[in-house]
Amino acid sequence: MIKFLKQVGDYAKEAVQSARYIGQGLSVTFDHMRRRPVTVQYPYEKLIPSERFRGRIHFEFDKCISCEVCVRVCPINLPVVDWEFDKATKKKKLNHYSIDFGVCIFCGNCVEYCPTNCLSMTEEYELSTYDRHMLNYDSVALGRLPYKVMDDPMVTPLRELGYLPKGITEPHDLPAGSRRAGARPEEILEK
Amino acid sequence: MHLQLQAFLVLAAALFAIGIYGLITSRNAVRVLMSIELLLNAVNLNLMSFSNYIDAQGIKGQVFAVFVITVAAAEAAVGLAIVLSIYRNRDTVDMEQFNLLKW
Amino acid sequence: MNPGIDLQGTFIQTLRDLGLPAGAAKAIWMPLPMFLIIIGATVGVLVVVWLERKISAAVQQRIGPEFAGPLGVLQPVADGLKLVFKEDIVPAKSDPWLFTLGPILVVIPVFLSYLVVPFGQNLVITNLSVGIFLWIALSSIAPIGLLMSGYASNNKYSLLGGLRAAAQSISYEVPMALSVLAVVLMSNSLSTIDIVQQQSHYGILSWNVWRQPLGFLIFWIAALAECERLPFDLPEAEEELVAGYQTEYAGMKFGLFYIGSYVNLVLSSLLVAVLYLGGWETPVPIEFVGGLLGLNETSPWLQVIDAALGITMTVLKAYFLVFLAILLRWTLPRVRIDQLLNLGWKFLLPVSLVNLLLTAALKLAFPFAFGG
Amino acid sequence: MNLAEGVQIVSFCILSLMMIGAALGVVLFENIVYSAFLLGGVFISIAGLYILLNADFVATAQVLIYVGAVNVLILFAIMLVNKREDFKPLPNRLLRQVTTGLVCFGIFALLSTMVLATPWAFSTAPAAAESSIVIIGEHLFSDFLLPFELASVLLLMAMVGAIVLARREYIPDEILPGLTRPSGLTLPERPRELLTLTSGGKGDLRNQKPASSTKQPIDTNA
Repeated sequence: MIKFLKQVGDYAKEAVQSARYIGQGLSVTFDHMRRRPVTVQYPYEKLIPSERFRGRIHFEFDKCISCEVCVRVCPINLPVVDWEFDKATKKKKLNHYSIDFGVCIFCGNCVEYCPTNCLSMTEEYELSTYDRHMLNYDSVALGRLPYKVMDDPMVTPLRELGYLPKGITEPHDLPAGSRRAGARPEEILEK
Repeated sequence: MHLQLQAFLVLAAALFAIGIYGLITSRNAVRVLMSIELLLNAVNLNLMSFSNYIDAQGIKGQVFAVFVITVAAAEAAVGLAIVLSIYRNRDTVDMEQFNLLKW
Repeated sequence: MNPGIDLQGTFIQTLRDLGLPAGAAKAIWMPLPMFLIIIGATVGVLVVVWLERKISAAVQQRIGPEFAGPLGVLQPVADGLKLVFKEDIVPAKSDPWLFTLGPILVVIPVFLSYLVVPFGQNLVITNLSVGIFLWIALSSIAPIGLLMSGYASNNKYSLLGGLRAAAQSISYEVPMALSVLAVVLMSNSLSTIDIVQQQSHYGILSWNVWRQPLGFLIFWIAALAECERLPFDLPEAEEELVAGYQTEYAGMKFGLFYIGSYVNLVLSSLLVAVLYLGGWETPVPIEFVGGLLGLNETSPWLQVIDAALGITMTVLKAYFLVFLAILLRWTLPRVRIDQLLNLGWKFLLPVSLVNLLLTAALKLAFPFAFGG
Repeated sequence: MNLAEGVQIVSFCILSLMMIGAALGVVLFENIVYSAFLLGGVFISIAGLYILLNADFVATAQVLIYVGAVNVLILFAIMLVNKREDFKPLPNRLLRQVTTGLVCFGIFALLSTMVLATPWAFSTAPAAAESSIVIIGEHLFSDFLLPFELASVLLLMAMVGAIVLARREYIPDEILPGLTRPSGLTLPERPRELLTLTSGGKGDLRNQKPASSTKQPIDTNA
C-alpha cells in the first residue's frame, strides 16, 4: 500500500515537473514573439556580401600567363586552360579558359595562388540557370564585371552582420551615417 | 394522417428480418456481428416506439434501450475479440471454416 | 438575471406586424441563425488561419504573410481560392465514393456542433436539453470519416494515418467526456446555456476554471488531441506518414479537411470558453457595472450593448485559447504514438475519474459552492 | 396537417428509406468495408428516428456509442482481419439464400400482420420530452438500480474479456535456436555481423528482433 502511494506520489511529482518544463518552454516561445523579425525580403532587399565573400570567380584574360597553377591547386583540377606554345615569341598563348561553376566549390585556392592576380573573387552569388551546362563559364563570361547590390535601383541593400555597428544585429532602419564596428582597412594601414 | 406506432413497428420488423437474413447467409464473421447489431437495433426501435406511444410518462422503454445499447457495446467488443483470436488461429474469417466443435 | 436580448421574438413579432402569418414568420426566421453561424464559422477559420501564420512567424522571428492585403489578412482567402481552383484528383486505384465521402463526413459533424454553442442568453441556435452531450456524440462521428478517407486512398500512409487518427480520437474522447461530466455535475444540466448561467454571478470568480482546474487542463489536452493539433498531430506526422490520411487529397477535398481541422479548433476553444471560462460573461458582472452607473438593466440599448459584449467576450476567450494552442505548437515536440496512448489511458483517464469523484464529493460537502 | 406533422412524416419517410437501404447494403454488399460504413448509416438513421420519437438523450447516446464506438470498433476489426480471401464455394448457395430470404420475408409478414392486427393501448398523456434525461436517471437509480449495477459489472467484464481475448498471449522474449527467420520479411541486404564481445547472446537477440516480435499495434482498443 505504502509502495503504491509512493508510486502515485512520484508520478504526480513527475507530472508537475513536466508541467513546469512546458511552462518554461511556453515562456521562451512567448518571449520570442516580441523580438523583431530577421527576415530579408529577398528579391526586394538583399544583404551586402561581406568583404571576403567568395562568389563567382572573375577572370582577366590578358593577365593570364597560362601557368596552370590554378589547375594544380584546385582540389578537383577544375579550371580548363587551353593554350598553345607560340614559337615566335617563345611564350604560351592562351586560347580558352573556363571554369564550371556547377562543380566548383568556391574554395578560392586558385585566386590565392594565381601569380598574376588574373583570378579574383566577386560578390555575385545568383548563379541559377535552367540548364546545368550553362554554368560552365568560358573566358568571356568569366570576364564580365559583377553587378553590385548597392548599384541596383530595384533592391534595397541591407548591411550584413559584419558591417553593422557594434551590438546591433538588425540591418533595417539604420541611421544614414552609422559606420561599422572596428577599424576600416585604410585606417589599419595608417597606423 | 398522423405518424403511428404501427409504422415504427413495421419498420423495426423489416430491419429485424434483414438482420436475420444477414445472420444466416453471411459467411464473413464480422458481417455476422454486424447483423447481430442490426437485430439489436430493431429491438431498440421497438422499445423506443412503445415508450413514446404507450408509456409516454414513464418512458421505461428508453431505459431498456439504454441497457440494450450497453449490452450491444459489450457484445461488439467481446465478439470482435473472439473473431480476432479465431482469425489468428485459423487464418480465416469464413464462418464455414469454424468447425472445430463439429464432428 | 435579466433575460437578455430576444432576437427571435422581436424578429417574428416584426414580421407578424407586417401582416405575415405566424408559421411563415417562424419559417423565415429559422434558417437565418444557421446561415449566420456557418458564415461566422467560416470567417472564424479565415481569421484563425491568418492568426496561425502571423503568430507562427512572430514566434520564429519572421514576418509572415504581408503582401496580400494589409498585414496579409487576405492570405487565407488567397489560400482558399487556390484550393478551390486546384484540380480535384482522385487516385486511379482508390475507391472514388468513399474517397469523396470521407472529407464530407469529417466536416459536417464539426459544423453541426455549432448548434449548441451559445454566444449570449438567447444567442444560440438551439438550446437543447442534451446540449454538450450532443457535441461529444457528434465529435465521435469524425473518426469514421477519417477511417473512410484513409482506407479509400489505397495508400499505406493514408491507412495508417486514418487508423491512428481514429485510435487517438477514441482514446481522448473518454477523459474529455469525463471532465465535461464533472462540469455538468455542478450545473445540474447538459444545456450549454445553463452551464454558463451557473458560472455567472460573481464575475471572474465564479468561472468554472477555479472550481475545476484539473478538469480544465484535461479538457484542454484532450481537445488538442481531438483537433490533432501539435503536440498530438500524429495522424499527419509528416516525418513518418507523409501527411497521414490527407496524403492523396488535393483541391477542395483537401480544403475540406483543412477547414474541418480549423473549425474544430475554434469549436473546441469556444467550448472551453463556455465550459470553464464563463462563456459570454464579462470578468466583472455587467449587472454590477450597470448598478454602479445607476442604469436600468431592461433598457433596450443596454441590452444591445450586453449582447454585443457577450459575443465579443466569447470570441475573445476562444481566440485567447487558439493563441495558446498556436504557442503550444511551437513549444512542444510531437509525442510518439505509444506515448500518446499512454498519456490518454494511463494518465488522463485516471486523473479525470479522480476529478469526477472529487467533484461529486465536493458537491455533497459544499453544495453552495459546487451547485448543490 | 400542419407544418410540424408534415416535417415529421417527410423525415420519417426519408429516414426509413435510408435505414432500409443501408441495412440491405450491410447484408448484401460483397465488400465488407462498404457494409461496415453502411452500418454507420443505419445507426445514424435510427438515431434520427429516435429524435422523431421524442427521445433526444437516447438518440445522442445511439450516435455516441453505436457510431462512435461500435462502428469504429468493427472498422478496426475489419482492417485487422482484412485478408483478401475468396471463400470456397458452397453447393446450393443460391438455393440457401433464396430459402433464407423467403423465411425472412415470412417473418416480416408475420410480424407486420401481428403489428397491424393488435389493438394497441395508446396512452393519451402528453409526452414528457423535455425532462427525459431526468426521468431516465430516476428510473436508473430507483426501480432499475440492480440492472444498472449489473450493466456496469457487465461492461467491466466485457472490457477485461475483450482485452484478454484480443491480446497476443505468446510474445517470445527469447529466440529459440531452431527458429530461422522467414525470408519473405527481411530486406535483401547484407546481414549485420554479430557482436562477438562478452555480450554475444544479447547482440544476437537484438539482431533477431525485427523479424520476431511483430507486436500488434492496436490491441487495447477493444
